[in-house]
Amino acid sequence: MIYLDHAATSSLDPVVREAMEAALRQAAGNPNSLHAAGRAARVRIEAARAQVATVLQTEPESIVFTSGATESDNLAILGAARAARTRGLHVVTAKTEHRAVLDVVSALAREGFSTTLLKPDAEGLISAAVVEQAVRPDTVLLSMMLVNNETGVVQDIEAIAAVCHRRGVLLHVDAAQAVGRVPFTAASLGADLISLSSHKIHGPMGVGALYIRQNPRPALVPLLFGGGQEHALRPGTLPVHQIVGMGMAYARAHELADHEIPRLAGLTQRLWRRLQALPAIHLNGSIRYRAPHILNVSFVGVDGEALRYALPDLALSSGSACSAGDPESSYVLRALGRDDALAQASLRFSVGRTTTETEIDEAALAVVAAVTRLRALAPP
Amino acid sequence: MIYLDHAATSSLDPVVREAMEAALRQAAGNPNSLHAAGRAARVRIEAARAQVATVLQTEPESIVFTSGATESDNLAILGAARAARTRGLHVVTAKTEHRAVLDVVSALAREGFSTTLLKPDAEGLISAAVVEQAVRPDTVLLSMMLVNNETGVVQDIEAIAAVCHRRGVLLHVDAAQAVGRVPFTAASLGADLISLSSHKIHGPMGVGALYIRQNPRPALVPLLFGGGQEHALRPGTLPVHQIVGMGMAYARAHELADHEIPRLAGLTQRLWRRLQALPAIHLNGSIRYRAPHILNVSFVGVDGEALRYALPDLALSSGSACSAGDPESSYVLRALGRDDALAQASLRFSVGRTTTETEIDEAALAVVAAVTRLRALAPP
Amino acid sequence: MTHEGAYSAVVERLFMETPCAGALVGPECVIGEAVDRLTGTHVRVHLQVHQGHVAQARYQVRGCPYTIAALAFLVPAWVGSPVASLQVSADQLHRILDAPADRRGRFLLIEDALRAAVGACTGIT
Amino acid sequence: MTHEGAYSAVVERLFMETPCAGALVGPECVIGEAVDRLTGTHVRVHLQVHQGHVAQARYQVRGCPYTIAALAFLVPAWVGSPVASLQVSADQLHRILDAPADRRGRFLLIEDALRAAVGACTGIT
Ligand SMILES: Cc1ncc(COP(=O)(O)O)c(C=O)c1O
Ligand SMILES: Cc1ncc(COP(=O)(O)O)c(C=O)c1O
Repeated sequence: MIYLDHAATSSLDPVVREAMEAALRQAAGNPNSLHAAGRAARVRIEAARAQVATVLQTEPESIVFTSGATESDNLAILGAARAARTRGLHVVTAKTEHRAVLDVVSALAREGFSTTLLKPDAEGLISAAVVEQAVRPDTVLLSMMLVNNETGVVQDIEAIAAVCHRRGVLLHVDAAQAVGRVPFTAASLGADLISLSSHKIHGPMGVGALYIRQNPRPALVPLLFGGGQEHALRPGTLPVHQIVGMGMAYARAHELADHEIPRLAGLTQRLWRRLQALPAIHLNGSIRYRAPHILNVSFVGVDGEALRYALPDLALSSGSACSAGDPESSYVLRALGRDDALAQASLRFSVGRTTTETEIDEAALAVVAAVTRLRALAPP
Repeated sequence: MIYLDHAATSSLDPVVREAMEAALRQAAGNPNSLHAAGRAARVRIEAARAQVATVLQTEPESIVFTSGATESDNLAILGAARAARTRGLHVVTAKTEHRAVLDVVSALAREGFSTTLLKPDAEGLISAAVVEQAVRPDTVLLSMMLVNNETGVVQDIEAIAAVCHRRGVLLHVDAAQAVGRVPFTAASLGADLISLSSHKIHGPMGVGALYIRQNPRPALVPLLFGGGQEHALRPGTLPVHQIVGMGMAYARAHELADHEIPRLAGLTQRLWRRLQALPAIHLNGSIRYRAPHILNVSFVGVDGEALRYALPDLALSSGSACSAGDPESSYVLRALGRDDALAQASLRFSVGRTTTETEIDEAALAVVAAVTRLRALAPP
Repeated sequence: MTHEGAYSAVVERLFMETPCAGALVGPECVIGEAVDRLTGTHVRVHLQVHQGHVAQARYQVRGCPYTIAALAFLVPAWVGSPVASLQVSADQLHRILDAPADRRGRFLLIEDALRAAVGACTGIT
Repeated sequence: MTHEGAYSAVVERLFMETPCAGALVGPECVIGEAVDRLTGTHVRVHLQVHQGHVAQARYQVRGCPYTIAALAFLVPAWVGSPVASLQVSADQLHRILDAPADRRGRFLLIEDALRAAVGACTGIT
C-alpha cells in the first residue's frame, strides 16, 4: 500500500508518537488542578503552546487549543461574526473553501447573515481586486484558506489582508494544509484568526488550535461553555497527550521545513512528469502558486470511481476526505471550471514525510497502467 | 505522591494505553476515506462505538463521539433547547450541576430562555416531587447529573425521568462521573441524552460521547458545521486513537465493575472511618446515595488553602478541577447549606483503579496530622 | 457514504478480468449504444448475429466498477442465445453484484444499449 | 487562577516551621485580635511587654499559607523592640513572601491585630 493521502490525514511522526507515549505514561494530572501532578500537566501544555506559537512567530497567549481545524474554523467564523452582528451582517468567503468553512457560512446565513461566495479563476486563484469588489460597508468577516486541500493552490493572503485591514474587515485564514508546507507567520499573513490542524502535519488526530491576534484582539463569542479553560473561549479538560503531540508536530515541522518543503515539491513534480506519459490529462489549479504536497490531476475519458478501484494499492482520494462519501464530483474542481465528468475523473495525490521517490515511481506506473487499461476498455 | 483526584482526571489504564499505542502505530487513515487504510480506521471507530454502546446496553447508532463531556453537555443542552425553541423556552437544572451544564444553561438564558435552578436538600438530593413542581407547560428540557463530581451524590434519575416523560420534557443526564462507578443503562435511566466522558474512567483525555435516544430521537441543532461526520451532528476528522482508547476504557470499566465498585466503596469507607479520629468533621452529601469513588469532607476550624498546602504529598482538590483556580469556595457545597468558611475547608478525595488500602491509610494519617496541627495553630 | 470501497469479490473478479471486452467489426455485426451525460457513463454493445442467434458478443464501456462488472457478467452469456431472448434484469444485477440502489440507472443504461443493438439486427438473419 | 500552588521557598519554610507560634498568658501579657468573616481568617497576636519593650511575642492564626507565613516572619523579629515602634508593612510582606495581590486584606488584618495588641498595652510599662 502506497499512502498518498497525507492531505486527508498524515502519517504520525515517530518522534511525535514517542512524545505522546511519554505523556500517556506520565502520572495523571488535570492541568487545571493546583497540586503537583496538575501543575506538571500545565507545564507540558504551556510548553506545547509555545511550540505552536513559535511556528507562527507569535506569543503563546494568542494560541487557543481546540479539537481540530473544524472546530477552529467554527469558533473563528461563528465566534467572530456573532460578536460583530451589531456592526454588520455580511460575510465573504470562497466557493473553494473546505466544508468546515462553507457549512459554517451557511449556518450564518440561517442566522440572518448575507453571504458572498467568491468564484476563483480557472487556476483556483482569487485576487485582492475580487475581494475588494465583494467587500461592502456591512462586511464584518472574510474567510479565505491559505492552501486549498484539494488542489494545493496557495492564495495571496497578504494582498487580501491588506484589503481587509483597509476596509475594516476581520480576516480568518484556514491554514490547516499550510503549516510545514508553505512558510508563513501570523504577521506575514496579517490575519486576525488562523485555524491550525495537527493531524494534517504528522501530529495526532483530534486536536487543533486557533490563533487569535492579540493587538487588536477580535471579539469572539464562544461555541462551548463551562469550566473557563482557554480564556473561557474553549472549555473542557485540556487533553495533555494530544496537546503535547501537536506541540511536538509543530516543532518538527519547523525544524524540518527547509529540507521537507523542497523534497515534497520534488516528489509532486516527479509524479507530474511521470504521469505525462499519458495523453489528455490536466493539472488542476495554478501550477505556480501551489503547496508542495498536493497534486490534483484530471484524466480525460475515464470514470473516477473505476480509476480509484483499479488502483487498490494506492491510498488516495478524488478530493476531500470529508466529502469522500459524497457521490457527486468535487465542488472545488467544478468551481475551477471542470465539468462534472472530468471533476469526477480526478485524483488528488498528497505526499508527506514518509513518501519516497520509489513510491512515487510505483504510483505513477500504476496510474498510467490503470488509465491506459480503462481508456482501452471505453468506446473511442 | 498519593493521587486522590481521580474525579478530576483518572489514571490511564495500562490496557487502554496499550490499545492507544497500537492505534498510534497503525498506518495513517482518515476514517472517512474510502481506501483500505481509511476503511481499516473506520472499522476501529465502529468497534469502539460498539464498546461504548455495550456499557449503556444500547445500539451503536445512538453514540456520537465528541471531544469530551463538556462538549457533550453543550451539544445536548444547547442542541436540544435550540431545536425545541418553538415548543417552549423554559429549561430546568440543579444548582449543583457541573459548570459545563450551568454555564450552558446561562448561555441559554442569554438567548431568551427562562431557567430554573433547583436547590438540593442538605444531603444534595433533588426529589422527583421538586422536579414535578418546577416543570411548567413551556418546559422543554431538564438537565440533571447522575453522580455529582464534588460530593459523589447519586440522584434518583429513574424517578425524575418518569416525571419528565409524563410532562413531555426532554431529559439530559450528565453521567461523566457515573460510568464504571454506578450501574446504569440508557434504558434504566430513561434519559433522552446522556453525556459521557473518557478520562474520568481511566480512558484518554480529549474524547467523550453523547448518547442520543433513538426512538423517539430528540431533535438537536449541531454546534459545529462541516464535513458531515457523526450524522452531521459532530463534524471533524474522527480521532482514531482517542476513540479506540475510549472504547477500551469502557470495555474495561464494564469488565471490572463487579470487582471495582465494591472495592472503591471499601476504600472511601475506610478513609471515612480513619478520618473520624478527628473531631468536628462533616461528610458532605448523602451518606446513602453516593458513588463509591468520591468522599467529600469538611474540617471545622481550618483554612482550606492552608490544609491543602499542608498536604504536599496528596494530590487532591477542594472541589471541581474546572474551578480549582477559583478562589471562592465550592458552589456545590454552599448549595448543600455549608457556610463559606466550611465549604472552603473541605477536601474532595476521589479514588480510582490504582488506589490501594495502604495509600488510603497513609492519606488518612497525613490529613489527621495536618488538621491537628492547623487546629493547634489557630486561636481557640 | 456511497457503497464505494465495499465491492464484492464477484465485482472484483469481473472488473479485473473483463471477459469479452472489446469491439466487433465485420458482416453481421451491430452496435447498440447508450450514454448518460451526468455520470459520463458510456456503454456500447457489439453483437455478431447469425441466423437469429448471437455468434459473438463484445462491449466497450466507460463507467463505474458495477457497470463494467455488469457487462462482464452479462455479455459472455449471450453467445448462442436467440437475439430475441436477450434481456437485462436490473434486479438480478443488483443481487449478483451486491450493488447499491444508486446504480440502477447504470444498469438501465445497459438495457438501453442492448435494446439498441437488438433493434439494429433487423434485416440480419 | 489564584496564586495557590505556587508558593515560594520562603513561605514554605515559614509555614512548616512557624517559629514563635503559640499563646502567652500571665502578667504583662496582652492580646490583639482581628477576624475576617468572609475568608474565615482569624489572627491573634500575643505580646509580653516589659518597660515598653517586647519581651516575648506569639501568635495564633487560622488563615491561608501567606497569612501564617507572614506572622511567622514578623512576630519573632518583634522581640526586643519598643512596642511603639512595631508595625506591619503589607508592601514588605508582598515582596518577601512573593504574595499575590489578593492577599493584601489578610496582611492588613495582621496589622489590625497588632494595633489592637499595642492598644491593649496602655497601662503596662
Ligand atoms: C483546509 C482544511 N480545513 C479544515 C480541515 C478540518 O480539519 P480537522 O480534521 O482537523 O477538523 C481540513 C481537513 O479535513 C482541511 O483540509
Ligand atoms: C460531572 C461532570 N461533567 C462534565 C465534566 C467535563 O468533562 P470533560 O473534561 O470530559 O470535558 C466533568 C469533569 O470535569 C464532570 O465531572
